[in-house]
Amino acid sequence: MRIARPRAARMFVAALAIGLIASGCASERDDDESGGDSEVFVFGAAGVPAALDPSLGSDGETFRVTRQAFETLLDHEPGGTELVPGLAREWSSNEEGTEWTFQLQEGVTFHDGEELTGEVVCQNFDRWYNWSGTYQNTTLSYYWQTVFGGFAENESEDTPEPNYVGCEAPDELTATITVAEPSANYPGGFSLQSFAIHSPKSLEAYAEDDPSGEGEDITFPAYSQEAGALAGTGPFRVTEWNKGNGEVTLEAFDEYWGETKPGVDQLVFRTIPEESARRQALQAGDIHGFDLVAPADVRTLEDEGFQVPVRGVFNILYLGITQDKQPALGDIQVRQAIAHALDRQNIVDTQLPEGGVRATQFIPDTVAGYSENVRTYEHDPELAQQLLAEAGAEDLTLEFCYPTEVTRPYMPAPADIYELLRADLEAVGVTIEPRPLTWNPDYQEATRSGGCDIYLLGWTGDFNEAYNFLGTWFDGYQQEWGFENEEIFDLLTEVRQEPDVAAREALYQEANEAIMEFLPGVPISSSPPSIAFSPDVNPPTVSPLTQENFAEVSFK
Amino acid sequence: MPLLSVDELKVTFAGHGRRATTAVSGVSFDVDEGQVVGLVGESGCGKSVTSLALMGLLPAKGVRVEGRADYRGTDLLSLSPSRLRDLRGTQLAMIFQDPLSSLNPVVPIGVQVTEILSRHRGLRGQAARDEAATLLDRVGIPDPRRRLKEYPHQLSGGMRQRALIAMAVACAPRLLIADEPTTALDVTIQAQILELLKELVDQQGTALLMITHDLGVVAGLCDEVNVLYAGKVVESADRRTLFAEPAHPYAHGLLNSIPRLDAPRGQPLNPVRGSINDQIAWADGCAFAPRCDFYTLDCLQGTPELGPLNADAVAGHQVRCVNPVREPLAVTTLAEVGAGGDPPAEAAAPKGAPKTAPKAAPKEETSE
Amino acid sequence: MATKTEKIDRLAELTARRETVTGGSLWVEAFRRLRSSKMALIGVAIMALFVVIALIGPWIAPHNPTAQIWRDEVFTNRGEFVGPRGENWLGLDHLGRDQLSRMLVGARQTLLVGVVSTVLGFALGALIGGVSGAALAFGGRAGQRLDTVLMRFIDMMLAMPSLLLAVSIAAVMGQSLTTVMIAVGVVQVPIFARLLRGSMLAQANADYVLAARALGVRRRRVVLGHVLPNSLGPVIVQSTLALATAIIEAAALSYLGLGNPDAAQPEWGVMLAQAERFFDEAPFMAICPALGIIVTALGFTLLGEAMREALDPKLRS
Amino acid sequence: MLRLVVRRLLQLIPTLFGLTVLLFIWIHRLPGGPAWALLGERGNEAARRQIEEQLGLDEPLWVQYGRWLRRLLQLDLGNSIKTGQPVWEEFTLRFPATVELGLTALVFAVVIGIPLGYFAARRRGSWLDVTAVSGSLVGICVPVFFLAMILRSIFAVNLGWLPSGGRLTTGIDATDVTGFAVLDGLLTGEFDASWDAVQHLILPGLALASIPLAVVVRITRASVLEVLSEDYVRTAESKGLRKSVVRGRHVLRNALLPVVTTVGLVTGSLLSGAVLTESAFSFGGIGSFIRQAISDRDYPVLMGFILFIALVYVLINLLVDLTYGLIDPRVRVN
Repeated sequence: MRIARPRAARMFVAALAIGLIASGCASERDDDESGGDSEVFVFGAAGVPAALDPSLGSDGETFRVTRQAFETLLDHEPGGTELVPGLAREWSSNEEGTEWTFQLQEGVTFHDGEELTGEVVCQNFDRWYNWSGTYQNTTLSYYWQTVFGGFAENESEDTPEPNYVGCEAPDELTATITVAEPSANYPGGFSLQSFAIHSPKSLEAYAEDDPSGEGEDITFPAYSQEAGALAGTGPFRVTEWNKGNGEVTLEAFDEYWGETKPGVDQLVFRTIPEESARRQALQAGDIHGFDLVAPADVRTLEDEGFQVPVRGVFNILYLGITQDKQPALGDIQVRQAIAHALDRQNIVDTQLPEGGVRATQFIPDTVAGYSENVRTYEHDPELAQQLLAEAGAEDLTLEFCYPTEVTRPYMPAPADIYELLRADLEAVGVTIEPRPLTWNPDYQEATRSGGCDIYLLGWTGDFNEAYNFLGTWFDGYQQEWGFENEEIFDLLTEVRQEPDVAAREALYQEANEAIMEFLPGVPISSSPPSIAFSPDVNPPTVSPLTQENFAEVSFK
Repeated sequence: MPLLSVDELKVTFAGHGRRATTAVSGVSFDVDEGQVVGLVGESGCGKSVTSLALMGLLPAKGVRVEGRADYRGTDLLSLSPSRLRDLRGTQLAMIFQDPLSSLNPVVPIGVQVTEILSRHRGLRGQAARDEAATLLDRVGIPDPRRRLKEYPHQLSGGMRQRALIAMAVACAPRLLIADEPTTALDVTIQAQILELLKELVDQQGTALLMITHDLGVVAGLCDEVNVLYAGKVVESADRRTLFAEPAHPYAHGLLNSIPRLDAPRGQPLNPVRGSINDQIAWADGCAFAPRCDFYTLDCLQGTPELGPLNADAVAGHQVRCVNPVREPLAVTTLAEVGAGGDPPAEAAAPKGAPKTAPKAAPKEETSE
Repeated sequence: MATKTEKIDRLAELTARRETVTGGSLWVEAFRRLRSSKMALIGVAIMALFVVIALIGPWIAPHNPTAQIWRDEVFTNRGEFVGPRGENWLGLDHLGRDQLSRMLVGARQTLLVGVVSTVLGFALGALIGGVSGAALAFGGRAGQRLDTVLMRFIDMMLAMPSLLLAVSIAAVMGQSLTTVMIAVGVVQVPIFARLLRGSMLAQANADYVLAARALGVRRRRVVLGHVLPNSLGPVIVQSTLALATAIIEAAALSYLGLGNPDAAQPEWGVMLAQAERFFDEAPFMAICPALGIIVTALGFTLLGEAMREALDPKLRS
Repeated sequence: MLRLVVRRLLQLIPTLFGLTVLLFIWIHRLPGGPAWALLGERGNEAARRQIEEQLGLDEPLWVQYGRWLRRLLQLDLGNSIKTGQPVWEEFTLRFPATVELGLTALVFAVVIGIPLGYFAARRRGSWLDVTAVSGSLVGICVPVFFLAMILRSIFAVNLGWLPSGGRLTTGIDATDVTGFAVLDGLLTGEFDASWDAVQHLILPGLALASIPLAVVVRITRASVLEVLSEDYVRTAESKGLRKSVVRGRHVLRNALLPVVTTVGLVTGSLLSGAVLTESAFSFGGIGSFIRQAISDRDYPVLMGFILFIALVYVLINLLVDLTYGLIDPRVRVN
């Protein structure tokens, strides 16, 4: 009873809509600044940000929001993938690529009035390095662990060894970051939102509340769930996160240091999970733009006068093949047969949004290291059948996994793409056992643990470095591929330690050729996720990395 | 002229998609001011339908009502619904068979009584409640004030029937129709209710149309009796005559079937054989023929007429039969059932029900 | 002078003639009412049509429903679809397959889902309901306790939003036609259980049962021989209605992406769910299966309602 | 009344215990774990192990249940694995939306349904009756999400009369007090906000109401028909009462009894519809949240939700019984 009564009481209250009493749990809200006259730009996002502190983020929805408020040492050229100065106006490294020195911009002020100095940069990096407890969990520190390895004191044997050594600030506007091993992740890694620079005041505030280490929960620290303490250097500053309505509100930051000053007073990211709901919200004028437009809607929107700028491609969709589950797949001829059986061009023509291209290798052509002379596999059913015959696998049966209820930037409609590929494979006499799985977690688990013969998966690059693609798959044995191939593995290990960019590019090309020779899977396509804006706004320069800068947005 | 004279009342049910069935096929009888007229017959013979037809309570759809029913010169059957509403409760009132189902379960007795007062006598608020209380008191409900607040399910069967009666007589109607008012009640209470009815009728000079299958009731109450069979009056006479010399085989059978207390043990009862179901359409002949001991082929020569038994018959003694029964019933029987002007159960209910009712009340409570 | 036999015959004849006028037994009556109700007729008509299509659909389908024959004519990425035309009366779907053929073949799957899941729900529900009804009515104290437990369980199932229940079932079992059937079927269980229990209790207090028990008829006989058979009426009616619900629930599951994945077995619910994405560009793609589902469901509902009214003694005027 | 509530809740406890045990086992049987749900594309085996370690998912089930129960006794439902926020907060965040939606649907169902059903019964066989009956039949047969789809594309997109989704127009002045957007507006005097919230409620409300409305219409109609044939109505008529009195006091009041029960049952089933409607109108309520939680294997959320549902269910039944008692004296006495 002691348990039931109070909760029951509260429930009862809620049920009767006398919420006042329950308001203990409801967040106070006040946005008087958003008076009618001020210009509000509303953008429809597909998902809710995980946190407002980019250091804890690992997904696009989080970064889309934080990117407007936090800036990184290095940045990408608008609409491109080349590294350009960010908070650092110059950067350089030593021969070995273990010491990275950044010359900071002058007169950069944080939202809370603090100044940007080399010291501040170091404080930020040291904070990440010294993370403990829940912070060391991959969900909170994914990018740190991938780019800089582990922490000062690792608490789990699953955490990698730290590659970060330390950071000095020889003078006001210089910061030097030292790492143990050179890596292909540098300097590209410094452009990741996760390593955006926070105000020192904020850092103190963060230190106040640790994520509840209590027992078994992984909890985002309270500060990262509200506007409060967060202060970056970006053109906007976060003023409110209304979780009830799934809205994050940002205000223009008047003392912004950069050239592109914010074009609107207020920027709102509203979460609208349903694809069609997003479109209709735009059509109904409730929002001024949204990302991940369904390919089918692009034409309709354009006809209705909406702007649908085409992004460059920076992702790859591939047909994964698990070799050690189904022995036949270990046979190169069978894999080639599959490659020849697939009519990938048809997918590009009928399924993918404008700008989509058929892939010839595991990286898009926008990435340095793309090779023109990899072995290609044309659509050729006869050849495919012949190859199968030679391999003695005429009556091949494959379990084909595909994800349901999800759309990915590289894969607008998984079920449809599966359908098309299935038809192709069955056309050459392969029997297909469909195995649809919900994207999270079933599909992830099944594919990663090598539970499927063939499956659809893809990748969107974080920064312009082929390793960011190839490294994630082929740097060693992985269950999802289930093959051993020293040549490929060695190439990638070599390239990882190669400090020289030019040298790396050559190695990547070599690797790509080797990979396409061995054909561990079939790269299908690269396609840009479409983004749409209402006619009455000047949209931002669209970016292949989906790193649009909303400061560029303004009303016509 | 009579208060109410029913002439060739005919009620036909034509349910959707089903063939028409005639419930009442031409019933005629008169009711004079202050007179108590009985409408007797076994269940399914059309008694209740007749009463409902007179009150205009039959559903509008799927029912065809023909004939005339002159009440003080106006034909009830052709009255507009609204005029009828005004008559009901004031001029005509009705008491129903099952008191429980006839009372609204979710409305306090008080309201159910006062609503009629406010409708017809313009009584409101306290005045209405006082009047209701006096009414309940008159029908012998103890502690009326409290009862007013109670709900039907809190009352005993007898109480409920009394309440119904209270509503019926609330506006001193000229004609009161009682449809099997006692069948749902215990014998002891039956007697009290009948007594009460009789008294009220006497006091108000209200005419009472008593619909029943119970000859005991008839004997105790009625001046005139109409025996119904298959939707037609087969015999009508004043009580004494009917009980003395029932001419129609059916009426004869009915009276004969009453078990006699003084009958020697082992003597067989003699019920009317067969059931209401084995009958033939009046058009083809006498509906009773199949069950009739005196049946001849003549019975099947079309509908027999309702007419005087014979020249020397008692005035108003009419019968619908080709070859009526001649020999009267054993006189002793009559003495028992008919001769006495009082109900057989008289002993059970001493005179002046109202005064004695409070005494009776507890008895009833226990009977629930 | 007429002979006795003549008299009898004459009477018999006339009596017989009259019999036809008055109504017969409850069931005969019910059936007559059913026949006379337009609702029922329409319902039966729709049902018949649906079943026929379900049976012969695959043979009358003009094209292979799963072959992407016209895949090069449909461009979902440009919102270019092929509507009804001579070759394909109902147009093509988003992968260049013939809609009409898919509708025809899909009818079978749809019917299958409806029937199997309903049967499942009926069986389980009837079992639980029957047991607890019998237990409560004739099981004494222990029976009461059993009944309480079972009913608590049923209550909770009722409390759990049916769709979420189905979703979680689908999550456990992985996606397949069977999953859909089971998920939808399980959702029906509590309804059937409560219904049967209810009407059994009503029957248990009926005079004839009391009489039977007074006569010392063994409990099992009473329950199985009298109570159960007489209680099934409403449950059977419910199953007709349940069929309709099942078809709709199945569609809802597909909408949530948990429908039958196997493209070799087109199913209306899945078709509708897939077409939803292209509603603005190609409404016909959604409307065909939608209408299919609505009309079919309507058919079953109409029949069920008509049956209920026919059997309901209260509504017999 | 309070005693009644308390008794009901006491009765609930053993059931809840059994239920939670069952469900704990059930949902932990869901294949895959929350780890992958958290990691998505970028996950790997090591990370998965790390997470499950931290969540204590590697321990035996009964230990985990024990832990959960212990926290429950401290009135702590734990934190959502996916969002990392306290489950209770997640609920109070989304519950109001669903309640608003549900109430709107109920209001539609009752305010339209009862009169419609009543008049349909009174004019049995008339065009009104026919349309009401057939309409309600169709209403039951249209898949909710399809209806939502149609409504949205007609009224929001093509006609532009109503918003296409969400709870409030972005940027409107709305102070969040209780989480009930409409109520808040009234409390804080921001009536435009209330009005805005109402507009956002109409379409999803209608979509969600379709089935309850149909049910209410049919039950009311049937029940009125039945009551019309009752003896006490005949009695009332025999008293020559005015039509209004007979219909109001004697017919309608009795006819409402079954309707009340039905409304109660329907309310329970609203949550199912909410799952579809909320996702169709991106109306951030509890329905879509739970649906997500299931596929995310967000154990604490699911467990919390079960308790929550059980309580809501009991409360609804309680309310039904109380209302019933108000109308029907027979129940009141017993």
